[in-house]
Amino acid sequence: MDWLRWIIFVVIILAFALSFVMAFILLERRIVGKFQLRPGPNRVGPMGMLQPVADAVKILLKEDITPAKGDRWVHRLAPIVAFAPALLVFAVVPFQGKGPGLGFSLDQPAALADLNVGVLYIVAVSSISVIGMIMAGWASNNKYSLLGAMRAIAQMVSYEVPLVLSIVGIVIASGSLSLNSIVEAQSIPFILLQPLGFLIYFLGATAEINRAPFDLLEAESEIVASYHTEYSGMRFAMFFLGEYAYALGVSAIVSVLFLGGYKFPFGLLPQSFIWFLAKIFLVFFLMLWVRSTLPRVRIDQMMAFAWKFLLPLSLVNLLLVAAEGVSTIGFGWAAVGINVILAIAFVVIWANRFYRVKGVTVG
Amino acid sequence: MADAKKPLGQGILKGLALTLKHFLARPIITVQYPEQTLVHSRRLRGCDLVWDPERCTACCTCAKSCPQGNIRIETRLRPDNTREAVVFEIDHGRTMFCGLCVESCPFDAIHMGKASERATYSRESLVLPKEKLTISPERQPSGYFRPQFEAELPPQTLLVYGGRASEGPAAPAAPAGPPAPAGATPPAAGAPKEKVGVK
Amino acid sequence: MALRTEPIVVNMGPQHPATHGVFRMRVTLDGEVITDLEPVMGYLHRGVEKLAEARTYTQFIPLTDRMDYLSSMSNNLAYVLAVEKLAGVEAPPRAQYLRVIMAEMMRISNHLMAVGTFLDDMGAFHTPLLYMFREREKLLDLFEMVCGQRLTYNYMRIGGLSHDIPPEFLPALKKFVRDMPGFVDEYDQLIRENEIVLARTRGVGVLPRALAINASASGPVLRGSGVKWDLRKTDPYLVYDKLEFDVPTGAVGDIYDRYRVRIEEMRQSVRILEQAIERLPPGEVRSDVPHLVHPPRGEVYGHIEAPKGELGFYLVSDTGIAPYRCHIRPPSLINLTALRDMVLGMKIADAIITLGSIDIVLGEVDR
Amino acid sequence: MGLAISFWLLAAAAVGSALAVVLLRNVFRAALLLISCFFAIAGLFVTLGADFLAMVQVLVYVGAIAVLLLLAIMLTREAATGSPFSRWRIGGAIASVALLAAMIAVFRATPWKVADQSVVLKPTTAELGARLLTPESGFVLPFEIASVLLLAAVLGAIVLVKEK
Repeated sequence: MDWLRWIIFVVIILAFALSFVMAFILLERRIVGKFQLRPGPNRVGPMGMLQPVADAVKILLKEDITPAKGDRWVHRLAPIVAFAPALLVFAVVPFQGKGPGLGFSLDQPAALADLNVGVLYIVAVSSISVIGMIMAGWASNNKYSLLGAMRAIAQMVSYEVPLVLSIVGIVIASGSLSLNSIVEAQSIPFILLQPLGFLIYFLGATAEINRAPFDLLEAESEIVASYHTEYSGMRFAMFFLGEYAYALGVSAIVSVLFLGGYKFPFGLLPQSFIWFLAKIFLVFFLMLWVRSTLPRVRIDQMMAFAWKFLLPLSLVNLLLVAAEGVSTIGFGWAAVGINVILAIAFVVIWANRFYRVKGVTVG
Repeated sequence: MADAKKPLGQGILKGLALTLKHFLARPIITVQYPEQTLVHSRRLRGCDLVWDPERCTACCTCAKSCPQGNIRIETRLRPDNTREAVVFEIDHGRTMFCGLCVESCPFDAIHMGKASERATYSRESLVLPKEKLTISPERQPSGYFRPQFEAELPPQTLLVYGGRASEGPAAPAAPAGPPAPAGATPPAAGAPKEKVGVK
Repeated sequence: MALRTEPIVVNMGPQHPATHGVFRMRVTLDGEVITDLEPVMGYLHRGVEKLAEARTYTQFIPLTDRMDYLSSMSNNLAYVLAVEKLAGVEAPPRAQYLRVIMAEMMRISNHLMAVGTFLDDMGAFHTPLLYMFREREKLLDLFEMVCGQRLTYNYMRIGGLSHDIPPEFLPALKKFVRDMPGFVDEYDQLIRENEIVLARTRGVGVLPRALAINASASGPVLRGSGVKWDLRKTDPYLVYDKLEFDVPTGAVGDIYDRYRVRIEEMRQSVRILEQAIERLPPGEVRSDVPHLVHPPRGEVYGHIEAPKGELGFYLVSDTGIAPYRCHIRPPSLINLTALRDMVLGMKIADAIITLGSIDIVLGEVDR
Repeated sequence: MGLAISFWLLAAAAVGSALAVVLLRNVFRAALLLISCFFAIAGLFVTLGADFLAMVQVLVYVGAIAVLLLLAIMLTREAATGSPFSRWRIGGAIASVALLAAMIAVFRATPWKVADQSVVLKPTTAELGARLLTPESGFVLPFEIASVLLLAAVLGAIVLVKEK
């Protein structure tokens, strides 16, 4: 009964995504608060756990405003276009693999659709959301929104390139585009096998979902709230939730691609979706940690970072992985040693070169 | 100036290490206000002015010293040739609590209050006539320019000492270097509400 | 078909998260590059100078609190020094030392706020700001202890101070002075060598030395441009000539230099505090000045090195109880005039942090 | 049955949005509808069992080309009120009719191979890769030429921008 399975998974994914997005909103505020020596929201419910609910209720009661001279229909559609891809990403994310796991056994991978082009699907779908941002920026008839949307385009188009190139390394190592096969292929987590790829993917993805230090898109000190300056109420909430849904999506994808998804590291414990969720939180914590420490980069620096730093490094990474694939080294522990050393060397050398060049970053 | 020769990325890593250290080791320094309160300064200029009709001779020095012209007094000659204030009115919505009236009063008849929670729903209710200006349990004078009150008030809690009182031998020796944890840890939900000091 | 691009005119403010109040900038942008910037001010104009003419000399002191509300004590000090000069009175030695202590505490507090909000403008999501607020709160506690309020102190009086300090003040201040260098080190660890901060601030918003002098800039903005000009040294008032401290200066005049100057000034202020506490003489804190001062006919300009720069009060007396004319030289306003020159050709994000690095308070700019 | 329904729905969506692209005055909305047209075509690829092609269609056309198109429109003044080139309307019409005629002629001349009725959904990626990159298939040279061409284009773009 395929359709029954689909319905069940749609429900699971919706419940998973929405509850995790709520949890992320709360966690972000609590964890960043802890980083800043304050407790964060702790008023509503036990330990502030109902804060997202209170926020949601408040935001739903707000008036839904459309700018008088804006493009009405585009303005209304934009949040939907921006939000929907965030949920679509989870369609191919495997929560648990085939076979026995912690607690129960499955006869096929626990994903809505284990697409054999899963990686491509994720890249394709996540590139859609920028259209929602552009629509919002355009339709708001607001200069901040327009500037934000233009930044969004520049950012998305630039970071897509190293992002995809770093995924190609994974695809070469695992020999498949299906996320489940990628997880299965990770007897050694790919973060060890391709540390450079992980770095590039993590930085690129941080930029793609507009999180610090690449949160230029919503640099509130510069362009107020960027493309959602003119949004309020429910429609603003969709942008807001969408952002966290992307953060969740990226955490999930990083866990799947680099951290071994639902597998416990080195197979010490049976596979389970619990490890997957734990890894998601770990990646998200990393993002929060970075966010609460680093200031924002400037737009030209960000573009330079994508094109002059990440892109060459991702090409190097690709070359390295391909060379290992065709040579006798393969993808074992020997490759781990070589890659870790080479990754550190490349990053240090290239970073020095990138940073010290006059006119690139230091004026 | 930062040294350009230092290995790259170490600045970011140092910052990350510091925030992680704070995340893991440092207690929360904010005071959870409704549950915890810090004791104010003994000289607090709270959002109150307290008037003592017994001592007031209706000399109007306070009204003259007020930069805002905010104290309204109408006086009357008593049969015994002294004066009394028939009307003594202060608009608490307009005063800036500079304390000049308290400072200038020759008979210690007007004091700063030590209350700090005086929100109301209407501006009109902030205009206090003389009946409402007198000392009452919730309108206590503070020690501002009134050493006789100052001595009786509890010592201020200071964040320099981690939210403890400002004097006495109990003031803890300073651990060298940063930082002084301040305030108690926030109460977990459901924990009994803790009162630091008095309101 | 000729390719031509049209500049966008973006109106930033008066309600904008990064303008530190109700400041407005009309920015002409070519893409992200600023081709023109026109500051528009006056949204917080309250006519403080005119109000002074309708107040006695003493009554005006609380109003000076409300100019630069982040360094009220320095405003008090500048004003009372000007009035004292006009009336020919002098504060007793203890009051002079206490005024130095207050002014330096105020400088630390103001610089903490300035650097914190400037990093906030840079997008450092409040973490440095909150670390700095931790110390600022301690200072505000101490201010509350001496004068009863945390923001609008109204502590200085003509001929001294309103009160002496309470006995528990000095131990607490000593503890603060002992701890503070460690905290400054902590801020340095967090941001000083951060590559993003360096990339954002070095060579950005440069105010060349000559321009800084011509624009009559003062305070950290001037010293960041490499001019060793500090009224505490060049025109000493109070007891600053008896205290040892250095005047930190920058080299290039960029945002990074201004930020470093502020951080170094905090260290110097701690030094001054240490010495002032040590030498604090006993005695009166208020000389015998009547409540209503009648200064002789004349005019006077009194200035101090406020945390933001040279804060001057120009007062004219017609022997009445109120100044005949009062004019204020606010450091924020004068420093702000150099903003346009600093940001032309920069990116819009640079303009924001340049504004942050000037450290303005709109209460003072518009008065 | 399901495939047929989705085919007709997607085809209608594709044609409808394509028509809207041409007929709408508001260029920005036209571009948005172009995106929906791309999506419909990606859907058509899926119904044909070309999953890889569908994903690439979304990735390249929606994620890159359409986005750049929107950027160009956003940088254009008065985009909402229509094209400033309307005076070339007649020439445009002639050119499009000629193009349409040529395409119809080519369609009619091509000997189309018709697949058997049952479309089997099986992974195509590996096969595509093999077709493109194995010597037997004979596409290696065109593939490499295409990549050299792209490289040349990239370099050309850099040279053009570099002048200042």
